Amino acid sequence: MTETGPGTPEAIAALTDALPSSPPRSQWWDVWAQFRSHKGAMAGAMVFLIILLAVIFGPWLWHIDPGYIDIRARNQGPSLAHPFGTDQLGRDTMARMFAGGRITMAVGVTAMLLALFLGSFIGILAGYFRALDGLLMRLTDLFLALPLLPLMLVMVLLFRDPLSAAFGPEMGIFILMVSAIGITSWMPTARIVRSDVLALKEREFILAARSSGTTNSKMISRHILPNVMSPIMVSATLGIANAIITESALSFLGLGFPPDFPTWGRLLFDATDYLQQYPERVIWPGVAISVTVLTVNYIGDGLRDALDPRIRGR
Amino acid sequence: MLDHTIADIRNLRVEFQTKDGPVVGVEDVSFTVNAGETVCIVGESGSGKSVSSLALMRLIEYGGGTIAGGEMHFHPQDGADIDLAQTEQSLMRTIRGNQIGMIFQEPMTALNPVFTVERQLTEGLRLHKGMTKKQAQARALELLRQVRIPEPERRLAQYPHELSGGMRQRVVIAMALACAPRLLIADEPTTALDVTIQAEILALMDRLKRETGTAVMFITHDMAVVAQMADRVVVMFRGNKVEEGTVEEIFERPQHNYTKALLAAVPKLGEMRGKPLPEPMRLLGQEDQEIKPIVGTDAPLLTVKGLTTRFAVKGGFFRRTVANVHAAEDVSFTLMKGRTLSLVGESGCGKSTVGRSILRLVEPLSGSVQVGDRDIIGLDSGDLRRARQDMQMIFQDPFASLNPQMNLADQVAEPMRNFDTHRGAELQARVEMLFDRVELPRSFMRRYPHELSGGQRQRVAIARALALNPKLIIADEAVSALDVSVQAQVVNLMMELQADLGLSYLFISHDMAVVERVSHDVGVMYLGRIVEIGPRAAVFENPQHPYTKALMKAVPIADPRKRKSEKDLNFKPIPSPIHPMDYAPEPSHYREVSAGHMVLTTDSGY
Amino acid sequence: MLTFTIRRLVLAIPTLLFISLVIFLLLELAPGDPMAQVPLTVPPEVKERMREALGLGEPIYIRFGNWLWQFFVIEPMHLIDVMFNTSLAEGQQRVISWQTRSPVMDIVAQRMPQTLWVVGLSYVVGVLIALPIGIYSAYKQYSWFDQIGTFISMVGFSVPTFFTGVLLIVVFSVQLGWFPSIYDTTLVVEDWASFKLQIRQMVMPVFVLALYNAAQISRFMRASMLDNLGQDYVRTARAKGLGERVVVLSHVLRNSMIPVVTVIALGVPQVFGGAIITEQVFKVNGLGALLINAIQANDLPMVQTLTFIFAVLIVVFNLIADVLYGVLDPRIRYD
Amino acid sequence: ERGSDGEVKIIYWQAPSIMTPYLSGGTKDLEAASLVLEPLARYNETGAMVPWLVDVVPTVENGGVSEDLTSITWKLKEGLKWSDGTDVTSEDVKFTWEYCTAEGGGCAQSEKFLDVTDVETPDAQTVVVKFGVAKPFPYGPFVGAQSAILQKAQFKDCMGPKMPECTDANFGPIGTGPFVVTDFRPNDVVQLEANPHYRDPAKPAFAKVTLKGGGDATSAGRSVLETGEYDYAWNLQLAPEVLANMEAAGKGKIVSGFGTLVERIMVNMTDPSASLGDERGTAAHPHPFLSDINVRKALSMAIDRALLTEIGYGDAGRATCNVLPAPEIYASTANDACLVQDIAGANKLLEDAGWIKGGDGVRVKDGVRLSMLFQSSTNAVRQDFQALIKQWWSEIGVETELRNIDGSVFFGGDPGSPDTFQKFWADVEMYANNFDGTDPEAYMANWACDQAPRPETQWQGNNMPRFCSEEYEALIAQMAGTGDINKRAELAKAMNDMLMQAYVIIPLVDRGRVSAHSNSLGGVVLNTWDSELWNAADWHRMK
Ligand SMILES: Nc1ncnc2c1ncn2[C@@H]1O[C@H](COP(=O)(O)OP(=O)(O)OP(=O)(O)O)[C@@H](O)[C@H]1O
Ligand SMILES: Nc1ncnc2c1ncn2[C@@H]1O[C@H](COP(=O)(O)OP(=O)(O)OP(=O)(O)O)[C@@H](O)[C@H]1O
Ligand SMILES: [Mg+2]
Ligand SMILES: [Mg+2]
Repeated sequence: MTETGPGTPEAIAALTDALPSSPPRSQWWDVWAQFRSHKGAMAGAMVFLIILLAVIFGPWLWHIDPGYIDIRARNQGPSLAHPFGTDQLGRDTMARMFAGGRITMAVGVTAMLLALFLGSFIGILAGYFRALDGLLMRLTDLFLALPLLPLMLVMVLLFRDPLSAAFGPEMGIFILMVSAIGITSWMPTARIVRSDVLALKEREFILAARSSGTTNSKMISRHILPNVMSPIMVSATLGIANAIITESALSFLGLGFPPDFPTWGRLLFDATDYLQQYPERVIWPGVAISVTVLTVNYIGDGLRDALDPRIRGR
Repeated sequence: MLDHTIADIRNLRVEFQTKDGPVVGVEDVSFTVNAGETVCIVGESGSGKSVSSLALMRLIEYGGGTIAGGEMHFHPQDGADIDLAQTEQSLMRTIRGNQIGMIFQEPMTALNPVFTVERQLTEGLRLHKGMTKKQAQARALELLRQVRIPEPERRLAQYPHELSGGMRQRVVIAMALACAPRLLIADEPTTALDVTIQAEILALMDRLKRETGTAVMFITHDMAVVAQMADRVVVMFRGNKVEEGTVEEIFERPQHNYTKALLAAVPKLGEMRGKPLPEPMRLLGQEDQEIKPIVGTDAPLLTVKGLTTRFAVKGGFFRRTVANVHAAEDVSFTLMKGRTLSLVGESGCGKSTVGRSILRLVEPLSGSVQVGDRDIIGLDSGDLRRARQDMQMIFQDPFASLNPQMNLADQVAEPMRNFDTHRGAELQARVEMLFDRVELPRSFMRRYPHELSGGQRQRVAIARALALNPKLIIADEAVSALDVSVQAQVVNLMMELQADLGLSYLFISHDMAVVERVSHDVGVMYLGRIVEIGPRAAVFENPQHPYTKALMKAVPIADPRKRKSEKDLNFKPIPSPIHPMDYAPEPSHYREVSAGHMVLTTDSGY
Repeated sequence: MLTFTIRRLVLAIPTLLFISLVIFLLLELAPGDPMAQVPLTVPPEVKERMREALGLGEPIYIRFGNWLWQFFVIEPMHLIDVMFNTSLAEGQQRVISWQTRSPVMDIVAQRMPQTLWVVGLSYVVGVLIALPIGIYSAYKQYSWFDQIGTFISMVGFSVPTFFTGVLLIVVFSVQLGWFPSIYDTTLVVEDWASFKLQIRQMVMPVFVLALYNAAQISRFMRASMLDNLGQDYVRTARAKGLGERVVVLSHVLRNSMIPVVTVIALGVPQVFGGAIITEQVFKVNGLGALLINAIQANDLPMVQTLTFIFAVLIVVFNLIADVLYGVLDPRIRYD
Repeated sequence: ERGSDGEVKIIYWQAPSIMTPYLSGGTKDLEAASLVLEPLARYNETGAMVPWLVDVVPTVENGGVSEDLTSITWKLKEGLKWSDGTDVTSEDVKFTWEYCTAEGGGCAQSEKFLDVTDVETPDAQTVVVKFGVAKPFPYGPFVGAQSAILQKAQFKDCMGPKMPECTDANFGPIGTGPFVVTDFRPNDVVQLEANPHYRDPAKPAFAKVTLKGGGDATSAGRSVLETGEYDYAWNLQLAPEVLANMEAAGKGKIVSGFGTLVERIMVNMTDPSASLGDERGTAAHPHPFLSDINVRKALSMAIDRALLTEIGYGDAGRATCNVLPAPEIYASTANDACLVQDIAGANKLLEDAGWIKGGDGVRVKDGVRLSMLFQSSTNAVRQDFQALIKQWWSEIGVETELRNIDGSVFFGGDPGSPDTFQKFWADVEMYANNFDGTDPEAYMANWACDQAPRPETQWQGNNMPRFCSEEYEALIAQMAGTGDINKRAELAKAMNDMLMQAYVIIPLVDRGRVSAHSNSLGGVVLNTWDSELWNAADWHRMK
């Protein structure tokens, strides 16, 4: 055996781990720092914020009532009085874009959140509890197989009146729409989350948590959920676009908001008939929808990177 | 031995572009490798060993690195001189795999999971040597024979996941050897493997070097392996070469402090000969260390009787159980308060299964487990959860057993939150105390697992295991994946805690030197059964069972003068633990050799 | 693998029966009436009589039972009759559409060709363009190609097809006159000229749908490639001296396809029923248009049969996805 | 010359699903069938009856109709042949009656044969239709596109419950019309070729007809007017400016004509509030404020019908103040004051009636707010109308919530659905209706008390406003017994005026039919009283 000489500071240093130079930071600060460094995500977040502010505060700055019909001012192009022009009844397009944006954004975001919640919930339950797996996956098949339109008709039939009575007509329809879209679009999320949870369950830290007496509910909230955020993020991106488009289709079929309620999808649909005469009319809602979806996509990309501590550490 | 330089690396510098600016992976490294010679590169984790070898292959560019300076001369034959630092990638392609072969650090993931062994083996041959499919197949078969894979014809058609870890590693080696390279780079090829397979592979590489004159660059941090293999040794530290010399020089006259510290941290089998009780290691730089044997008590804490655990193999139309994996078969032992019982054995022999069955993380088929006066097997899920307060587990893999998304304070606090033993400030205080206890700075509490080195992570896992003041800790390969220097610290810490708190450990490991250091008693497992059990001194100094003897022989010794020759090693492939449903194994019968030293007399399959 | 497949198929039967029952109850509950398109001038009593003639008066379980019997027993017998010139189903009541009073399956068979030509082909085209885009975007992550690809696919995903379709018609049919705006389902491809016609009328609907499909699949492909490009075996492949093309297109692609194949397979059933708007815009009148038409006319047997067929497709493609998964990934073995 | 002009392509944005008028009464199906099946007599573009498979239309004057109005005798043309070459006989005519009235069959046109007790066939050319009661208007059976003649040989095994099973016959009926079906794809496309046995050897000019269905009105119009892919597009209910723009492309022409279709608002006279439970929307509870005629009148006065017409229909509509706007002799002029919008007058009327504007601009009286739910079916023009009307009503202090419902539900009549137009669980609703042919008797009888939809009738019935007046009942009874055409016209006008002056129906627009044909298609005569394709035999390619 080798004789060891007296220790020097360097030798000791070799045995303790080198301290990292940067000071420790809180998790959210880290997430934010990583997010900030993602150019696309930052740009996306900025634009999204601008859109959000515009639809929230726009109506306060732009006083024209979106429902006001000025029949003499029909079909006008952009002008000072109507920066985005007017529609076939002389309603101000800019005011309608603001008002429509509020509803579209509210529906898009809420329905997406609902779908995410349902999808993650069912996906996690199915993945985590073996006994529930078969049942829940068949349920997913069932929902995938359900025809959307009759389902919506039934929902309207059963719930419109009670909801309107409870929350007032507009809120009632809003709840109905959001739940309808949410209920019919959670399935892909559930599938993806489930397969991730199945893989995650085999990981050793889950076993470690179990051995230290973690209960199932704590296990899911502390260990499973944070680790399946990445697929949930992707679903969020695709979900918001899906919600916006479904909403417009439903409104058009008369299953959604009252007809004088503008939404972006509806504005786009209505404008499609006038594509040749007044092409600018499709541009506003079309661009608004695309830009919103794009920004959400970039935000999702950024968040996904930022929420992953391994990437964050790099 | 040909004295012809194959590779000559001068002042290599490698940088990585990261978001926080350039990071230096290797600062300044120079060394040469000669034909027919094995150069071992050792050093702490993160010192730039892998980066150097990747730079030599010019694969570092694909990982985001750049060769920022230095020269890498490669002489495939006399006279030829290529500076690899400047070569075009297109020319590199004709060198990689052809004249330089590489065995990667992680054998489990180095193979493409979706292609057959044949396809992966012949790819390079057909590309570089222009062989036809038939010729390449013949050569592949020959290679597999060379690396001593049983039934090579069958292996060719198999996929990587159908092979055991040792076989996979041998396939990787065969791949690296396929085109008979002039230089073979082996990056920690055996770290993840257990001793028997490691010994086989080391023997194989040594033979190849001797027979073909290939130059070998062998990267490792295991000093015992270095002692076995090396002709010359290069010691690296923080991106620099700090020392170079022949293997005897390095082991006998280390110059640099780091080298000395490294050697001091290596546990050596046989060090404890004559000492019946375990004691902590003496570490360099910790002069005030008090080395005291740990006595323990004679009161039984954990009594396991006839523990049997099987995993069902399902199949058929209705997913019925068609066969069973007999992972643990009639296992019995007793662990006393304040003492350590080690379980050793080959990979897959059922060590982890025994550990997990005790905690009922897998449900045992039969047998009894008594902790204190509680019968674990009979508990319902609520009582079981409460019973786990007394017994905690440290898992095999520190990387895997921490939640990557949770900060460390929360992970350590989790068991206490689960049982609501402490709250608020009290909880905070206890977490801080635990961090102090395992010698982690308190600033680490807000960190995430990926921000820690492997050793630090293992200490977090230990802190978590201690949080509830358990009586029993099951340490499943708690130190196997660690760097020697870190390993020594962790081992000492565990023993210190045992001395202070009177903990009992069930210590699961395949590293015989560490086991010798820490245990009071040792059980040797083979194919789900304990083949030999008894006081550590008795089992190590007087092994009775043939498997125990083979195992002891396979352990490499960190002394270049005590090399093992290939003919000492005599391995049999492990028989399958899978048996049909109607297979009824015999119960285990033991013969007492000396006080408490038992040897299995039933047929164990060895 | 075979037993796995059979087992799954056997298990699928109760699932499908349950699904069909739920669909049936849902349709029962949904408002609407097969007489909705009859002009208001026809008096209510007459409508009532027409309704009765459709069998609407029977209790619900009898109607469901009838449907089951007709769909699972008589329709297959009829198929055998057609194929082998037998007369097993002679005189038996088949599933009859309320709207057209003709056997539902005949109409479904009639709609198949255009559905496959347009919707099926667009899916194939979508996949074929999505894969290279996904692969290249991942290989050159954050390059301009990747950025533009991301941009186009997100726009392609977010702009509804009712708009892109009309836009294409206005530009290419009205302004340029290159392609017809209305799909001719009666066109028989028998020579070069009719083949050219067929191609011309397919270009726009296929493009619109392919863009939408490609957008989604390319995102998945890119993500999967990114995951695999960082794996160790890629380095091993490079260390063997393999060229980049072989490394990416053979080693990485095969692995990356594993999750993507699932996505692609699971997308197929949705494609059959989900191209409703595009079919309407170009008047392709495939299965999607058939379904929406039937729903609007409250043609329960038709809706029930179609949705059930889609449910079967969903279950079958689920299974195909699993089987393909097993084929591509040797680690997964179902037995 | 027959078959010399090649192919004509027609597009119907609602695709035909069946080729007989007896199984589906949908307009699209009737019109498609009219290319093949023909009635004994039909209406021309002016609404006059013209002989078709007969030489003269029987009347009392020419002795064809018996004095007591209980029988009518038709004499088939000589030498009429089915498209399979066999002769058309009176047996076929008689069979058609039997077919439609057979037990257990859901014949859509059985109304046409109401009160027919027997059809006699004294000889192969002669058909005598016997009625059980005196029929002042005996032209129900075998007249118009709804009541075309079927071939007995083809349909004799398809009676009663077997009606739907004869798919081949239902999809490819043998007829006397100018064309024969060669390929029928339900809800997609119908292909026909010239009938080789058509009675006029020079007709039809076209050898082939393709009738494509599906899509929407916009794209149908585009395919005729802008791309020129099709020759004829049916029912282009589009915003006038969109149509004008399409026509400007120069590939085709828009044709329009007026019938009896009136877009109207129905006013609910009963209380639809949900709190009433089972009695919701029944005569037991009068509407809280719409039962006040001043309110109803004010609602009507506030509407600018001319503007609605201009925006929604352009030249294809005219503002109207009558629910019965045509034919000429039935059209009243007594209500034309409504053509001018009078917001101020409406405000004054409400003010005088005690409806006072509250702080939010909505009028209130005795705690009742003028707040309404306004429902209609889903249709771009209707939604524009709703928006406009909502604004006008808000100007007179009436608050309106809008709702649009999918047509299949709204018109579906499902008693389980709260959204049908019959149930009318709203305060006002808007839709369009018309009547078959030219006789308004049945139409005006829609507003009889017992026609009110209510739970006992499973919510069926045509009296949506639940209007009920003894006086009106008396007029209905009187009309049923009157044979003289002028007398009948007076009665009809009186009924119309009574409804109008009670303001239970607020007529808006007399809607014309708009269709388009390509410049090269000749012979198109738009007919709103019968099938649009009624004279397809005369269509030809212009050189
Ligand atoms: N892709 C990379 N990007 C940034 N830094 C890297 C990258 N790869 C390696 N490094 C850094 O280069 C240094 C040398 O790493 P290397 O992998 O060579 O260590 P090693 O000596 O092989 O350690 P081990 O024994 O753990 O394998 C480390 O500090 C590491 O953080
Ligand atoms: N969940 C499981 N299902 C089926 N077989 C299993 C399972 N876990 C372990 N096995 C099998 O049981 C046997 C014993 O495994 P175990 O993990 O206990 O080995 P070990 O001694 O801990 O090996 P190592 O040194 O590699 O950790 C092996 O053959 C293994 O394949
Ligand atoms: Mg390394
Ligand atoms: Mg283990």
